[in-house]
Amino acid sequence: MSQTEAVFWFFAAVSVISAFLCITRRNPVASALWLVNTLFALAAIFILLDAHFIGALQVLVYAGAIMVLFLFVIMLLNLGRDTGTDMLGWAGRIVMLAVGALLATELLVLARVVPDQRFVLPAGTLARITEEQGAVGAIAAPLFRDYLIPFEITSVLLLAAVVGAVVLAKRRL
Amino acid sequence: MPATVGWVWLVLLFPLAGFLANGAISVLRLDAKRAVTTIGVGALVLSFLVAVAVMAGLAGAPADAPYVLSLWQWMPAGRLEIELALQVDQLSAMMLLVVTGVSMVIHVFSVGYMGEDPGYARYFSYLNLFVFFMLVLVLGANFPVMFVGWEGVGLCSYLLIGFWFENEAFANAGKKAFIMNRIGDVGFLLAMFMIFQAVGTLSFIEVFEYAPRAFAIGGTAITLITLALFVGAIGKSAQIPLYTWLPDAMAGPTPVSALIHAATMVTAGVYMVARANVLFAMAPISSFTVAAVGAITALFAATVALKQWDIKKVLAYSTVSQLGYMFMGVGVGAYAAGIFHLTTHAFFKALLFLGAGSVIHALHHAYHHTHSSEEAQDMRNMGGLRKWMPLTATFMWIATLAIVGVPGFSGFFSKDEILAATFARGHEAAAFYVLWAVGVVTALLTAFYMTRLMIYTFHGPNRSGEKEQQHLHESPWVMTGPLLVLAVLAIVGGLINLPAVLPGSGWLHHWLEPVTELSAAYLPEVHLSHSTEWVLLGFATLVAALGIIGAWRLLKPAALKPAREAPEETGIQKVLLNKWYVDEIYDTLIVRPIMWVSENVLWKVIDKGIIDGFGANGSANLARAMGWLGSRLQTGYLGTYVFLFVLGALILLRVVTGWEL
Amino acid sequence: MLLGPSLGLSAVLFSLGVAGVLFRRNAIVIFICIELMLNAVNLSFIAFAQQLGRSGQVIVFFVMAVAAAEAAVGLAIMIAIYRHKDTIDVREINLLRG
Amino acid sequence: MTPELKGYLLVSVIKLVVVFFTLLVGVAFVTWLERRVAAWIQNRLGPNRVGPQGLLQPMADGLKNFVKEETLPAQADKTLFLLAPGLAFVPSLVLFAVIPFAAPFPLSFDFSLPLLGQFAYAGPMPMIVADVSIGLLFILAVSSLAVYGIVIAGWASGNKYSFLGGLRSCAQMISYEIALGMSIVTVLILTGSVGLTHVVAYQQQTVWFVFSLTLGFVLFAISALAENNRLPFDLPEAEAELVGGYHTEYSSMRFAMFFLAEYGALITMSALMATLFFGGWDIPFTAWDQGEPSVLKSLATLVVFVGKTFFFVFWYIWVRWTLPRFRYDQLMGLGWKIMLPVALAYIMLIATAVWAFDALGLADGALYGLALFGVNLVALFIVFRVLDSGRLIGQQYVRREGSA
Repeated sequence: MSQTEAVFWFFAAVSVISAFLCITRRNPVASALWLVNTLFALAAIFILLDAHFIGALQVLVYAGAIMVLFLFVIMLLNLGRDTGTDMLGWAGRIVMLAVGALLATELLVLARVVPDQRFVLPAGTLARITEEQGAVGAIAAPLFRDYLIPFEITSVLLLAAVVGAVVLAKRRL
Repeated sequence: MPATVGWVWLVLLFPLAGFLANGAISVLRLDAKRAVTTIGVGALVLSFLVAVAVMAGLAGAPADAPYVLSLWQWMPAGRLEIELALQVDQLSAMMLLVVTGVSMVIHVFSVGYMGEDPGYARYFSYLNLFVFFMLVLVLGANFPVMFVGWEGVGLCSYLLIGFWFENEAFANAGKKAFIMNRIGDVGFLLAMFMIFQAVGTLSFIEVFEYAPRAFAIGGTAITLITLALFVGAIGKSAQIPLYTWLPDAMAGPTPVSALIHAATMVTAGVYMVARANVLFAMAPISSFTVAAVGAITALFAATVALKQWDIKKVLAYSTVSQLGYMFMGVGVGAYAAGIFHLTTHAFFKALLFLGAGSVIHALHHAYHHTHSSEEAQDMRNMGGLRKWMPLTATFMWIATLAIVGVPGFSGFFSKDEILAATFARGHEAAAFYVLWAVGVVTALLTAFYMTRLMIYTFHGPNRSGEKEQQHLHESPWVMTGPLLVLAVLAIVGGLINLPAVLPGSGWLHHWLEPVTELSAAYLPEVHLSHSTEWVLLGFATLVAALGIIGAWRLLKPAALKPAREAPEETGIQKVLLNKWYVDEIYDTLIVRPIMWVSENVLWKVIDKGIIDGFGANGSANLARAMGWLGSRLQTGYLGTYVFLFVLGALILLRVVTGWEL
Repeated sequence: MLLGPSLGLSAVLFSLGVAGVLFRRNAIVIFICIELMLNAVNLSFIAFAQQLGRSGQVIVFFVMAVAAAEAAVGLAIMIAIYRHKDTIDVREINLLRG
Repeated sequence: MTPELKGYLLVSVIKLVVVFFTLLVGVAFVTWLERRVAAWIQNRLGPNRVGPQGLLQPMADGLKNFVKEETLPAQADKTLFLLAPGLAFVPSLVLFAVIPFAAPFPLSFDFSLPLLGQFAYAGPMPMIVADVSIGLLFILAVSSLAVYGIVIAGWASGNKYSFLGGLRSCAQMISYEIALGMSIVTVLILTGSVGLTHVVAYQQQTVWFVFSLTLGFVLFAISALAENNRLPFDLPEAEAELVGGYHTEYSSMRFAMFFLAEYGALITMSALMATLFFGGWDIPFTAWDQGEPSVLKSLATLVVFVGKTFFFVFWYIWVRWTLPRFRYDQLMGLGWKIMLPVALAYIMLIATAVWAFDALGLADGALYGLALFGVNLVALFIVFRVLDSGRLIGQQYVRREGSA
C-alpha cells in the first residue's frame, strides 16, 4: 500500500464514519457538523485525486458557505433542541438500512467499471497539467473555453436562486 | 478599397439612427415636430451625401471585383456561413444613389404633405426604417442579407399602407400587401435553399462565380431556382398574378406611394433579377417567362388604367404596367436597359405621384374647409386645376411626357431601349416579336391613359364645386420644390444612357458592364443595325403621339359629371372599371374555397373533431382518468414517495447491471 | 490510480445519503442528506476526471454552483413552510395528498 | 520512507512547531500590547506591575485562567459547548501556515539517527510552513471556517444573548468574507497565481500592491476588521446590547481560548495584509534580499516582516480605541450595499486597466504599478469624494423634516 493509498483509505474511513453519524444523529446541528466533517474528508480526497482547485472550493463553498447557511437556518428555526427524534421506529430503520445496503451493493457492482482504455489519459497527466498551469489555470482553461455557455447560464441560475430565495423567505417585500 | 467606399455602412447608419430617434419621439409622444423634421430629413441628406461619396469613390477607382465590406459573422452553422456583409459594385452603387436621392426628395415633400398629421413622428420613423431596409436590400452581399432587406421593406410597406389604421379598409389593404408579399417570399426562400443545396454558399460573388460549374445551362435545377426567385420578384414587384396588392396599397399616404410603391421597393424584384443576371441568363426558359409575364402584366395593367377614376389608382396601374416593362427588359437579357428604365421610372413616377399628392392635398384642404365629404382623389371631382396649380400642372405634364415616351424626355430612351432589345431577339424566335408588339400596344395605351389623367385633372371645367374653388391654391414650396427637382431629373435622366444611334455613349450600359458581363457569355449576341433602330425610334414616337392626340380628341372633359352624379358604367367600360374583376375572381377561386375548406373541413372536422376530440380533450380526459387512478396511490407523505422512488431506482439498476454480481 | 476505491467510496456515501433521506423526517436533515448524495456524485466525477480529463472537474464546479442555488432556495422554502405550519416535519407537510 | 521524505517531514515539523509557538507567544504579547496602547491612548498607565513594563502580565493572566473554575450552563449542548473554542482557535492559526515570513533559508543536511535511519534535505528552505499551490484559496477557505466556532459557541450556550451574538457574528462574517475575497481577486489578477510566494515575488519585481491596488487594500483592511470582529465592527460581543456576546457563558481556559483565537486571527490578518499589499518580507528600495539565500538575509527579512506585521497589529489596536461602534443595520448596509458593489466594480476596473495596459504594450514593472496607482487615485477620489462624502451609511436615518 503506497502512502497515497494509505492517506486515501484514512480519509475514506473518516468520510464514511462521519456520513453514518450524520444520518443517525438526532440533533440536526450535529448532523450538519458531521456532514461538514465528511466534506473535509472529501476535500482531502479530491486533492489526492489531483483536483486541487475543486478541493479548495469544496471547503470554501460547501463547508464555508452552504453548510453555514444550513446551520444558520437550523438555529434560526430553533430546531436543534428538544425536538425528540425525527427518525422512524426500529422496524422502519432496519428496513431503510436494508434498502440502503441493497443500493450500496448494486452501486458497488457498477463501481467496478473500467473506463475504455482508448480514452484513459496516461498516469499523472492531470498532475502535470496542474503543475504547468497552476491549480486554477488547470480548470480555468476548460471552464472558460469549452464550458463558457454553461458557465454563463449558471450565473443566470444563481441570480434566479437569489431572487427566489428573497421572495420566499422575506415576510413582506 | 477606396476610402469613401468603406464609408458605405454610414449610408445604413443614418436612416437607422433616424428611425430610432423618431421612433423614440413617437413612442414617448413628445411634441417635437421641428426635431422630427430635422432628424428625418437630415438622416436622408447625410445618407445621400455618403452615397454620392461612395459612387464617386467607385467611379474614381473602378475595379473588376465588387468591394465587400464584411461587418460581422451572422450565422455560422456547419457549412453555412453567412456574414453580414455589404457589397458595393456598380449596380448597387447606382441603386444606392437612386434610392437615397429619390427618398430624400420625397422626405422633403412629406414635410409639407404630412405636416398636420398627428402621427408625424411615427410617419417619419417608418419612412426612415423603410429607407434603411431598402438600402440593406440593395447593399446585401448575399441572399440572406438581401432577404432581410426584402422582408424589412415589406414590413415597412405594411406599416405605411396601414398608416391610417383607424380606417379598416386601409388596414386591410396593408394586410393584403403583406400576405401577397409572403406568397412571393416563399419563392425567394425556396430559391435560397436550392442555391445553397446546389452551390454550398449564398454569397453573391461566390454563387455567381461557381454557378457555371454547378449548373448545366438550361438545366432543371437552374430553371427551378430562377423561377422560384422570379416568384419572389413577382410578389414584391406586383406582377401577374400577385399584383392586386399594389393598387390597394394606394391607401397609404401619397408620398409613401411615390417612394415605396413606385420608385423603390416595387423595383426590388427587377433589381434582384438584374443582380442574379448570371443565373437567369443560364436559364433561357425562366428568362422568357420573366419577359412574358412582364409583357402581359404591362398590357393588362395598362388596360385597367384606362378606366380608373381615382387618380392614384391610375398611377398605381401605370406603375404595374411600367414594372412589366422592366421585367420584359431584364427578361430578354437587357439588364442595363431594365435598370435604366428603373431609374428613369423612379424619377418620373415619383414626380407623378407627388404631383398627384399635391393635387389631392389641395383638394382635400378645399373639402376640409367646406366640410364636404367628397372624394378628394376622384378625377371626376377635379378638372381645370391648372388655373389654381400652375406649377403642379407643369411638372405633371413633364412627367407625363416622360412616361409616354416623347422624344427628349427620359422615358423615351429607356422604354425604347427595352423595346429595341426585345425586337433584336426576334430573329431567335417569333415570340419575341409578339412581346415587342405587346410592348408597343402598351405604350399606346400608356400615352392614352396618361393624357386622359392630365385632361381630366388639369383641363376642362372645374367640377369640385363652387364653394370649394375659393379654397384651391398651389401647394407650399416644400412640396413644389421636390417636384421641381424630380422634373429636372425626369427630363435629363435619359442622358445617362443615350443610345449609340443618337450621339450618346451609353454611359449606364458601360457602367454596369462589370456586373452584367458575367451573363454576357450565355446570351446571344444581339445587334441591330442603325437604320432599324431609327425605324424603331420613329415608330415609338409615332405611337406616343398617336396616344396623346387620340386621347385629346376622344375625351370630352366638359361632358364629365362629378362623382356624386356620375351614371352607371356599362359593357367593357364597367369591366375595366372593375379591373377585369380580378379581385372577385381571386375571391371566388381562392379565397372562398379556402374559407369553406377551413371552416367545414379543417375547423369543424379536423380541429374540433379530431384534434380537440381525440388530441386535446381526449388526452386531457385520459390524463384525468389516469390521475384519478394514480391519486389512489398518493399518500401525500414525502417518505413514501422517496421509498418508492428508490425501489424503482433499484429495479432499474438491476436491469442496467444485469443479474450477475 | 484510485478510480476503483473512489467509486466504491462514492457508492457507499451515496447509499448512506439515500438511507438518510428515507428514515429522517426533518426536512432540513433530509436536505443535508441530499447534499451528501451530491458530494458522493462529485467524488465520482473527480475520480473519473483523473482518468479521462478535466471536464469532470468542471462538472463538479457546476454541481457546486447548482448546490449553492438549491440550498438558498430550498432553505428559503423551509423557512416559508415553517412560518406557515410551525414545523418542518415531512409527516405534517402532506398538502399534496390526493 | 526515503531519506528525502523523512528530511522534508522533519523540516516541516520543526517549522510548524517553531512558527506556532512563536505565534502563541506573539498572541500573549499582543494582549499586553493592547492594554498598554489602550492606556497610552487614554492617557493612563495600563498594566505595569508584573515584570518590566508589565511584560509578564499575560503570564499572570494565563495562570489565573488556568486555575479558575470551569462552568457548564445547564441549558448547554455539552459536546458542542466544549468543541466550540477549539473550532474557533484552529483556523486562525492554520491560516498562518501559508504565509511566507522571510527569504529562503540556506539549509541542507544529511545525517543518520539510530532507529530512525537517514535524514536528508537539500537546500534552501522556503520560510513558509506549507508552500501550497493554492495559497490564496486556502486562506479564503480556512477563513470561511472561522465562523463555525463562534456560531456554535453562541448556539451551544443555550443563552439567548450568546445565541444572538453568534448569529450576528455569522451573518457579519459571511457578508464581509465576500468583500474580502473580492479584494483579493484583484491581487490574483495582477499576480496571475494563487501562491503567496508568487504574490511576494511579484511585488518585489514591481511595486507593492498598496500602490497598484490602493482601493483594494482599503477594502481588504475594512473587511479584515469586520472578519476579526474588531471595532468598529465588534457587534457580536457588543457589551451594551448582548452582555458579552457569544462567549458570555464561557469561563476560565475556554474563555481564554476565544481570546487566543481572536488575537491569533488578528496577527494572522496583519501578516496577511503585510504580505498581500506591503510586499511581505520584501525590504523596500533594495534588491539585496532577492539574491542567493543566506542566513543574514533570512534574518533581516524576518525582522522586516515582523515589523510590518507589528505595524498592522498596532493599527488594529489604534482603530479599536479610536472609532465608535457601528449599529448592526449600518454594518450590514455597509457590507452589502457598499463594500460588495465597490469591490465588484473595482475588479472590473483593474481587469480593464490591466487589459488596456497590456494592449498598450506596457511591460510589467515599476512603471506598470505606477500607472495602476494613477488609476487607483482616480478610483479613490470617486469612491470617497463623490460616492461617499458621508451619505452612504447614515442617509436613511436622517429624520425627515416635519415628521417629528
